[in-house]
Amino acid sequence: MKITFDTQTLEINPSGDNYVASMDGQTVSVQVLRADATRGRMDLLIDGKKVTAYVSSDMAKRWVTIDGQTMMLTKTSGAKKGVRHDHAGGLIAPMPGQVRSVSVSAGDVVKKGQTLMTMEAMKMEIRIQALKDGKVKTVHAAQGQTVEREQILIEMEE
Amino acid sequence: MKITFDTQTLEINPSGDNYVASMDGQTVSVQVLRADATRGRMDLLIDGKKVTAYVSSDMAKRWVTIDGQTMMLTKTSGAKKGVRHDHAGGLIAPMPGQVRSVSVSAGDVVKKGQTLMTMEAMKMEIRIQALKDGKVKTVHAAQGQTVEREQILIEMEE
Amino acid sequence: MTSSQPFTKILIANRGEIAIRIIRACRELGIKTVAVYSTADKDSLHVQLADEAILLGDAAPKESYLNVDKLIAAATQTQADAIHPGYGFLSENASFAAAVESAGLTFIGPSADSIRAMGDKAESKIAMKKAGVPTVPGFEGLETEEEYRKAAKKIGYPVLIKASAGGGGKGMRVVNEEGELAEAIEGARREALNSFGDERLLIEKYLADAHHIEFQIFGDKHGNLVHLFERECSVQRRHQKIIEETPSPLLTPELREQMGQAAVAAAKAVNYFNAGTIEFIFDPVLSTFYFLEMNTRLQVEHPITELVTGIDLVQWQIRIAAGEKFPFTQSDFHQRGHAIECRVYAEDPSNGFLPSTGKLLQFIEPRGPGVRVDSGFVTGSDVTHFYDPLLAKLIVHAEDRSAAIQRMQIALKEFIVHGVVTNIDFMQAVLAHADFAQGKVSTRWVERSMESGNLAPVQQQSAELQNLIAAALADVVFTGSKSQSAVSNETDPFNPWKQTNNYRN
Amino acid sequence: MTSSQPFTKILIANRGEIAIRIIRACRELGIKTVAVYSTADKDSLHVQLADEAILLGDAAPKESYLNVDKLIAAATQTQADAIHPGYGFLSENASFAAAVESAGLTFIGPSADSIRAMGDKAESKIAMKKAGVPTVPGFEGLETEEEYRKAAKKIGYPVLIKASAGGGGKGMRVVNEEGELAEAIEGARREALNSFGDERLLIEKYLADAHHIEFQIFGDKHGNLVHLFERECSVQRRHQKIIEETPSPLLTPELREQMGQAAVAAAKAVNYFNAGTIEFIFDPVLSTFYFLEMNTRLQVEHPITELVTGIDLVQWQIRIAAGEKFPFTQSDFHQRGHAIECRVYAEDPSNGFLPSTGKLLQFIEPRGPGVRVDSGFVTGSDVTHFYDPLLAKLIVHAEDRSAAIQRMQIALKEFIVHGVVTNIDFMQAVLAHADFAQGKVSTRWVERSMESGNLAPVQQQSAELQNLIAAALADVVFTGSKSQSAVSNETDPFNPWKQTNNYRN
Repeated sequence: MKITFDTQTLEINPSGDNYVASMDGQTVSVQVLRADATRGRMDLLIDGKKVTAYVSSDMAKRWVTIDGQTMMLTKTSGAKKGVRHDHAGGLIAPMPGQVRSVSVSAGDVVKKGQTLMTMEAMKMEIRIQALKDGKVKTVHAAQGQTVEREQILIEMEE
Repeated sequence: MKITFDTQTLEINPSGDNYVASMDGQTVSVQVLRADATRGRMDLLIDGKKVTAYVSSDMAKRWVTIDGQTMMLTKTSGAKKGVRHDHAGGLIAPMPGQVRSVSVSAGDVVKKGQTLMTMEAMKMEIRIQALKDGKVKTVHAAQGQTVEREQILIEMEE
Repeated sequence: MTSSQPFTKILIANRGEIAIRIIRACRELGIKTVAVYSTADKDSLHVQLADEAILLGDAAPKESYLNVDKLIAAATQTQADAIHPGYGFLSENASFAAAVESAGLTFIGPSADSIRAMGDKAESKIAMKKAGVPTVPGFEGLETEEEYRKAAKKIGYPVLIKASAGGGGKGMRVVNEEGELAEAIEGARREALNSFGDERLLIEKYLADAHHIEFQIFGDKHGNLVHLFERECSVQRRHQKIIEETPSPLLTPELREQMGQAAVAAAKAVNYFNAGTIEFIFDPVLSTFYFLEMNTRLQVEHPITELVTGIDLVQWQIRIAAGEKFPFTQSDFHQRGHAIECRVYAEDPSNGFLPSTGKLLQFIEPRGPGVRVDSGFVTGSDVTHFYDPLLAKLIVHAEDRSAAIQRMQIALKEFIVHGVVTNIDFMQAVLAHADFAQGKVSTRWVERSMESGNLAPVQQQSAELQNLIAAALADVVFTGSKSQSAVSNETDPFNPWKQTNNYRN
Repeated sequence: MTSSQPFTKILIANRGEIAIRIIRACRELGIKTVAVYSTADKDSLHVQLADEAILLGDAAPKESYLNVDKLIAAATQTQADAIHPGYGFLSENASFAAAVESAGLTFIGPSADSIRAMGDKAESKIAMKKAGVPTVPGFEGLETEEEYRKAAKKIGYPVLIKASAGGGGKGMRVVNEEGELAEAIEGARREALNSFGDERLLIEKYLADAHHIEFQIFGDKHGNLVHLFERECSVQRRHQKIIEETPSPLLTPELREQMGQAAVAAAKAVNYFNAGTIEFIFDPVLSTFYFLEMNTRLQVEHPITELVTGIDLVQWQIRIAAGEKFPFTQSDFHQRGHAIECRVYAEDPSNGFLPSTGKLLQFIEPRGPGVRVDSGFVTGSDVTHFYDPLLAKLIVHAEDRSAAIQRMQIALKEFIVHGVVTNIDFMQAVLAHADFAQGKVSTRWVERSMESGNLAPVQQQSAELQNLIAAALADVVFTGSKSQSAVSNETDPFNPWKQTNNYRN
């Protein structure tokens, strides 16, 4: 099996009772010493060294912890099409939370730095401000609405 | 549904979202506040009082802990037929463990108090002694064999 | 310890780990507990653990945990005889304390008068000066710009302008030179008026590289009052504490004695009883200290004090509230060993420490000798955006500071949280830093270290490949298992993946 | 604490909770660990937690944990530089200690000579008398029945005959009057010869209502040696400890001082270093104490000493073994608060405390401030009949004895073990008993209380119906869930059930 990871590809193949993993020309042997599904815990022998990994997953993400370091892998194909994870065309939520107030409507002309919306999460308040002068195209979130991180809040005209 | 319990019978019937339980003419209302299968944990409201129960089960037993008190329920129909849980016809293992030595064979005449077998478990040694004078009918366990609690070790002639 | 029961039943006007901490204390004292909860918390741990639980209302705090009327109605309905406010929410609200007492219940905390006296920054500062407690050089009650200009000159720049009724950094401005003064006063006034409905300000010397050192105090209703030594709380981000420890690596026995006496004097000046904390600003260069404010409640970081002094603060809060006499005097207390607390927050250090929410796919707490975890979550719990981001307090106690740091580093490694991003990796980086080892971390250290890239990630070179192998094998090895059931629903489980930015990377 | 690393890698010649305790200590000291295991333990927790694990052989201890050659081979193979023996198994085996040192490794414990000197009951008693340590009135080295008769008369009946090479109650006889003497000597000799290959006996005064009070001692290789106060270990069944506590409710400061000095003298008499324990018999009526024996290793109940003194005994064992100097003197140590340990055994109090085995369907450890659990099991672990029945040590620390008892009672309530029968209910009954509250429990108390029915179960009247309702509803509520999957395979889940006898009933 193959996993594409950013620009690299990891290949893992069974080899007897064990596995062989290779990436970037580096090849290592991998043995599963034991696996406890309830705790999401695996003891692996990677290249002769014992490695304990905790792995969890939901639909779009894998969480892996090894030696206290947690890495999150996001399934790119699982992300919604059309939702760009940048600020190019609009303003996205920097955190999950609730929209506390909306100060603009579609068609409003705004100035760079103007507060368009405020969000709140975990006792913290965040202002969503215009990145440059422009005109509001669409407002995607209303007061009181719960939004996810990276959800588009406001689209600006190009 | 009905549960026969020793000589008593508990009856539990749904009543709306809740249940009604009765035993010995006593009737109580039961509400399941929440249940966490992973931990085997239930919060119940029994007769208006909150009760937290931990319940586990294997094929033949239920373990129930309420307020620090653990009760074990054995499914009598699940027990092997013919295995009597007393010392009437023979000698049974008082604990799970391993047979360390066997001193008699079928046909041997033994005296009350004579050591017929020794068992070991968890660093503890136990002697299986004749309960009365008599003759050994069958020896059911050999040296080194692992036995369960209440397993018949030696049968005596009647 | 007497075994008489101070109360029959206590309502806990809080949630999360502190509600659970209070439930445990009550249980050991033989007192029944009433939890309160919002719709968002209906299956949370504090609801499960209490003897009774009352739904207050919607998730928004003003509909639930901040609603005085509903709380008092819940206490009356369940026949509780006292209310413990925990920290946050209504714990420092004098009107709530007064309302509780008016309803014939006992408020487990100081008197409403003490709370009120310490609630206003300007008034409390005046009271402290009167009591001989050192305060930051500055002035209160000024009005005209000219008055401020003179005051600032006298104090010497940089100066700090802050709202008298303030808190949480609102209505606060650092002024580096006279040219910035007018605008700063204007801005602070506007913010203070908006946030607190009170535009009064005060001006004082700004201490840039200060440490935050606080003293726990504890008193009964019979006039006995002691301090329980200090807590060093300088590792902060956005004025919020992340790591606390005691003893402070900066204090000499002489300074500790002086500051302890000042803390006791401060508390006595407002006739304080129950648990409270005197916060000081400490200047490590001059070894001077100034009263900053008093927290008139139990503190998040109280466990480190419990560990080095050996007393149970929450149990004593309850007993003192019931009128019991505190049987110890100052000389009964000694610091033993070293304790550190790390606050595990659901927040993303690589995203400006902003909150992270979600369902906890794994929540495995570390264990072992000298390790204590005060938490309000288990695997499967939801972390919502409604309340504060504290998932757990990881607390260690060891023989000395270096042993405590080692213990904490191991414990953080063993703390597994999947489902929300946490600051665990970030705290590892802080603990591994030379500045922390040397006790040199001031309150602005985190901010400056993040800016300068001075906080090196604690990471192994081989981690990346190992992580990927583990992620891939988990799909094979755990297939069909309950905790991984989502995986088997995917038609294309392996391709492609992207490593989400994290603090480490 | 210096941060130099005493060893690079340690092999732990043990299993279960103590192996895990040692792994944790090593981890905090930056030392790699090697676990060893038998086939029965291949997935047990100590194997999972160590950096490396070596299979020794079959489940039988002599093929695995008692096999000196295999252990030393495993240490050599993994390039470990020291071996920690834990307790039990080879920990008090002088030949093992010698073999470890001969192999060029460090034995983490006392010298083989010290172990040997304390291993023989008669010889150690002679050595103790010489060192001025009080011993039970009696005689060693007698041969003829006539000599024993004279000795017994001089001592006064009842007397105790015991094997010189003995331990664990083997080769031991209580003699109440002269008529029983001859047979007792004969029987004890035969048992001693069979068990230890050594028929030598000793005779001494039998103390019927004595307490078992032991002193922790700790010394380095440079001649520094201190005691770390006492542990009261009188709650026993079959000569096995169940509940231990410190301080002892019986000792006055003067007695503590005297016994501590005697313990130090006893250890110094055999040039002792590392951790050890001097066991005393204490007569509460006369307030006299006598040396009983020395345990030349870490004790199961060491955590309660760690909690009241604030030091980490296992870490110090390792550092001392590496030659480090113990930096403390006697006056540095003080007892703070009160600690209790309850040993959770897989054994059935209603079946003569005989072992219980099986798979752990649930193993939920209690938590909270002041609660420590040292355990070697998790849900899903198998409890086999091969090794000792200790599932976990539940340890609490609180301000004073009554608070510690309350904390332990709550913690025991929260300890959920399903799948094997445990002594948890039984320990609840002991803790709730007036004799325990008054510190009146002698070593024969459990036995006598069980006989007289004096140990009342801690049970609620309504428990039975509640239990049945919960059992029945679990089948409905959890149906289809993984942890209860066995249920859904049953065609007849409800009918009929029988309550298995338990201690409570």
